[in-house]
Amino acid sequence: MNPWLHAVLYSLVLVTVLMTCTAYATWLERKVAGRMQSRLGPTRVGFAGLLQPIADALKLLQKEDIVPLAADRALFNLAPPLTVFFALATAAVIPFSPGLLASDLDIGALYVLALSGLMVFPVWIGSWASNNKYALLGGMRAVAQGISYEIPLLLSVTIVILMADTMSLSGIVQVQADEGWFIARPFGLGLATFALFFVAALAEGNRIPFDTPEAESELVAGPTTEYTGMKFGLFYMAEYLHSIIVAGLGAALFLGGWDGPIAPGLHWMVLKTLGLWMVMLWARWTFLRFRTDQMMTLCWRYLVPASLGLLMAAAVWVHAVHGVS
Amino acid sequence: MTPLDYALFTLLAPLGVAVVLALWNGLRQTGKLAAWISVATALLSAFAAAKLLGAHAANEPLGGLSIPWLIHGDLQSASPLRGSIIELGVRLDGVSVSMLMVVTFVAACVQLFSLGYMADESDADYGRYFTWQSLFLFAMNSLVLAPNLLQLFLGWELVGLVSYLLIGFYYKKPSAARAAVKAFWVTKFADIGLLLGLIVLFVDTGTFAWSVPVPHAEWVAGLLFFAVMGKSAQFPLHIWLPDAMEGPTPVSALLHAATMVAAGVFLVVRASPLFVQAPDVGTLMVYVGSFTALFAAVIAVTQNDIKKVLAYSTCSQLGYMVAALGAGNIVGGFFHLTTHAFFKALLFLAAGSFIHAVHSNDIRHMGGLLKPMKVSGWTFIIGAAALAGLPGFAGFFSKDLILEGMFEAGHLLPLIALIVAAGLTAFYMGRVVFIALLGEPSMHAHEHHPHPAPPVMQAPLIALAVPALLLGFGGPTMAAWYGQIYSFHLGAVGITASAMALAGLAGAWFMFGPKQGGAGLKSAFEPGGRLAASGAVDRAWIGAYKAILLTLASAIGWFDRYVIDGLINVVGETTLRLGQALRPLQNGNVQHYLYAVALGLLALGTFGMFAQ
Amino acid sequence: MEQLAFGLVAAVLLYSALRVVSEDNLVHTVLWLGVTLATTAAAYVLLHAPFLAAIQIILYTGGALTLMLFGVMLTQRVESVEVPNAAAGQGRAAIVVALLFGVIAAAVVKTPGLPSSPPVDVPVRALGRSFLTTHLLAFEVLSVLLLTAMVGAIVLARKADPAPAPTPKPAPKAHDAHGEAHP
Amino acid sequence: MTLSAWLVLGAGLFCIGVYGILTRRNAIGLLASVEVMANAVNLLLVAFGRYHGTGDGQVFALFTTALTVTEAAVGLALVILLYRSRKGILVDSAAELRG
Repeated sequence: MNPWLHAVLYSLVLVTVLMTCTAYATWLERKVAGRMQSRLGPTRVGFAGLLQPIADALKLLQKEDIVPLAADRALFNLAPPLTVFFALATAAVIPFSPGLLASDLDIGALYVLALSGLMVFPVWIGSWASNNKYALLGGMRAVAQGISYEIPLLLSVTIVILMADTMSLSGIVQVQADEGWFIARPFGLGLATFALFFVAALAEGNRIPFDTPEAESELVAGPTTEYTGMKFGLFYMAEYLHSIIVAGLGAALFLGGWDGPIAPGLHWMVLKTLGLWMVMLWARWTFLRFRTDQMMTLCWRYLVPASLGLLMAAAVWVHAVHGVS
Repeated sequence: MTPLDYALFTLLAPLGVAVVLALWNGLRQTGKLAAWISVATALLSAFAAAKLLGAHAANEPLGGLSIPWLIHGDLQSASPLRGSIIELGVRLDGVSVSMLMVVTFVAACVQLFSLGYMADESDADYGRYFTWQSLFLFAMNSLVLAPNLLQLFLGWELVGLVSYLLIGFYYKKPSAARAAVKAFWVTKFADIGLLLGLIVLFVDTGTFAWSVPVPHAEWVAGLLFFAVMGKSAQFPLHIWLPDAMEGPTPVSALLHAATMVAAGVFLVVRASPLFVQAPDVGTLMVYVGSFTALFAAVIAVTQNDIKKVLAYSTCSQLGYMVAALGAGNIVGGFFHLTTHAFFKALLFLAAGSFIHAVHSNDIRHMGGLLKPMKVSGWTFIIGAAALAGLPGFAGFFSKDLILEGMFEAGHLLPLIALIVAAGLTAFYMGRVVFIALLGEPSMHAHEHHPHPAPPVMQAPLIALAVPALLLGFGGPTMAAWYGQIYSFHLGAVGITASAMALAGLAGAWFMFGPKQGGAGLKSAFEPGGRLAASGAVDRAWIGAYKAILLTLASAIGWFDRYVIDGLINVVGETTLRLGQALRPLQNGNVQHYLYAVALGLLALGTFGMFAQ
Repeated sequence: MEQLAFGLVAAVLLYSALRVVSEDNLVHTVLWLGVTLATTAAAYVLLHAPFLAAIQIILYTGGALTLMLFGVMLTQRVESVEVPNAAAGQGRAAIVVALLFGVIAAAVVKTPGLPSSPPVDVPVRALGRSFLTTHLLAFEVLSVLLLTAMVGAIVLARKADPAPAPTPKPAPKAHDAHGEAHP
Repeated sequence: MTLSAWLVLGAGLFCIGVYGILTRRNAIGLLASVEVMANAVNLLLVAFGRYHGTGDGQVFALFTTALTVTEAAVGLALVILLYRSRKGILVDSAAELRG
């Protein structure tokens, strides 16, 4: 098949599937949250509330679209679609099974990191364009948090690249299929790296317990304060998309991606992604929010040194096992 | 465990202990626990070194370790100079194994001794002391096991650092701080030679190996020898060593008598293939070494501070070694290095226990200490006999080997100097023994009720006394490791030297023996010695420094005043006028400057277009 | 296909750069700069340097641009959107720049023998290798520079020196501090 | 594409940056223009490297990228300092050195 055609078709399918997943992720989250709090969650719309996401979407579409008078109109409207765009673009290189990915970039891992670094921009643009103090404070927090936690995130992925000796995500998964998952690397190296990655990714995605930019209790809703209707919906969607993709990335980088016995690769990948995403939910409904200064302390005083140390340890380990290549 | 594992243990265990103690404040400040960890590591290291030595004695293959560290140039290139790999690693052979044994054994003894000696310190200081001791053990071992000069240089600088830290251990005392700085400056000044030598060597050969033909061997050897003069306290760079006695006495025993100062000698032994290529430097070494031996011996006679006597004696003995190496007598120099390490460490430690007992460094404050302090006293006497070269003791054999070698090499004047120095050695050691140990108890000593040292301090003394007594008979084995044959025979030179030693001892007996009772110095050496000891060499250094610098400065000053200033005035006047004219150009607006840049770029571009 | 991509990238690049230098609103300026930088990354992809493209985005857009936005925010009062970004002397600047561009472009056109088709690609692995061999010194110097810049930026931007702690008076008998030290 | 096309593109970008530094009066605007210029140079480096078939162009571009980011950090620190001492970031306001 023509590679361009393949890319276009695949992207269309991927976007559709991911969007649907995102919609049902909200349902799943509400169900899980309900169970964790001894409630039932949505039950009214459809069987076991299965039509709830569609009802939500319809509700959001009906809402009035308000743009504040003092806002920077162009940027204000640009921000929400941009977030969704960046979140979706990340999905292009996630390998769902051997050969099943939009583009097998040589530098797939770096591509993901680059895009996740860009994720702070729409948030910041939205917050600035709103011309609202709460929004701007939230935006500043988001940017500070984003660029700070990008460092441990980058370093943890660097460790994976070092161990896999390739930057291609499908290559990384293949190495794991051949030599064992990275999370199981000896001396707790893999586990520690994974933990680092997971914490940094949570913070990078502004997930609880690192959701200081939104912080409903102090900043109302941070960057999204002034947004209404479907624009808010887009922000909301991008957040879920991002968290699902991060879970997929974690599964590909550390948990062996599509590698698994008996069942086809795609099943394993989806299972692992879902599992990791559930862990995120678990964290979300368990922990309290950090203070902003605590977040910075955690990143700069603990995670960054720890990731540097891990990187060195990994380098020594790789050198010991493989020698100079 | 392979021999290599033992060697790595002696290297890495002390490093680990030092790092842990340095970083873990809580552990270090317990004092006692930190000390015991350090001592245990040192003892285990000594044990490992002994196993290693045993393996070597049994002719087992020792192996070695080399890790490629830096790659430079093109390895595929045909030219031998255009590419090589610089390695870090461990080199195991007769020299490094026996030196490792000496270092770890003495270090273990000294650390054990320090447990008692430093017991009066606060817990934090106690911990700090042992942290540095462990660091020193690592540094010295890495120097000893170095497979090339670059790694040796790293160890060399590291021991220099630890030396600085330990001399300045009582850093609150101004004199100790000053002594530490002085030692650091003088040895770093000398280390410039080592660094330059390494650079010349690398430019010449593209490696840091010591066993390759070097085109500029004279330069390399000369520069390395300059560093050796600093580290091994050869005249006139010896001035830091007596001051270094401000450090705790066990430190003096380990660093400034047995091991660190011997690093210079060790360097020459290691790099002997290189020194062989530079015979002129060898001759220079013979003369510098023998002069230092005699000079320091004369000064030692005049000192009343027991540590100063031993310090100058160290200078003197290092002079012997340097002279021997200069004459190409590698085995002699290295043999004397090993024997000297044991008996000098013994002497310092024993002296330390005297000082501990009477709270004074002055031998006139001691007197009659043999009676209350049997173990320390007798071991001191054994050490003194070994140092004086009395027949049968360790020093006798090694010194004899040096003198015989000197005789065979045909250096007669240095030989005479060394023989005279041997007599003086016996004289000043006799003086110390007769005054401090056998003489009348002084009032000062009486006040402090000298009592026997605690067992933890006596054990190392006894352990060190054994090699001081017996090691002399190990010479042939050591020589065999070098592929040389050495069997002891008493020649004319040896008899002369022994006679000189006995004569010196007799002289000391007549002047300072118990019958005489006095502790004053009735000696022909006094004027010269006192002059030398009063810092004449230091002043000479300062004088030379000032003379060169001041002359240069006044010449430059003249040039500056009349030539430069004249020019400046002309330029200044011009600038002033120009500046007045150009003032409006600088209006503080960045954009205007940027315009200038852009227009300049435009002009350059246009010029480049049409210039072709 | 390649011509088309080049044309697109060039157009976006030049347009966004023009907006960078002509935009009145400072935040818009910085965001247009972001577009310029991201498009440059696309140009790198066209030049078969994907690694550099990713680094460009991570470092520039993620680093420099974020810093700039922070700079804008910290130097303006947080509540104010109005950011003066006046320009001056557009006319003469335009003339100078047009001349400059003419000279450079003419130089490019006049130079004979510029290669017209690229040879083989350079794999990322080779880049990494050349960092740690041929360009090792530059690499190390760069790390020192980064450290220096970090320290410098912190020193420049921090509020003020904290009040110096009162220096303790020297103990009256310093030489007695460690009791009976016997060297 | 030919190398000349890339070179002309780079030159155009660079000249736009020059225009920026000649007209901007705001320190951050200046910094942004400088970034544009540096970016143009980087582009040229990569293009040259590509058409000569060596990775050196990319390596240089990486170095200059890091350098520019460093410069941005220090520059912004200076801007903040400027703002603190003058309550504004127009570069004309720092004119004590006027001759």
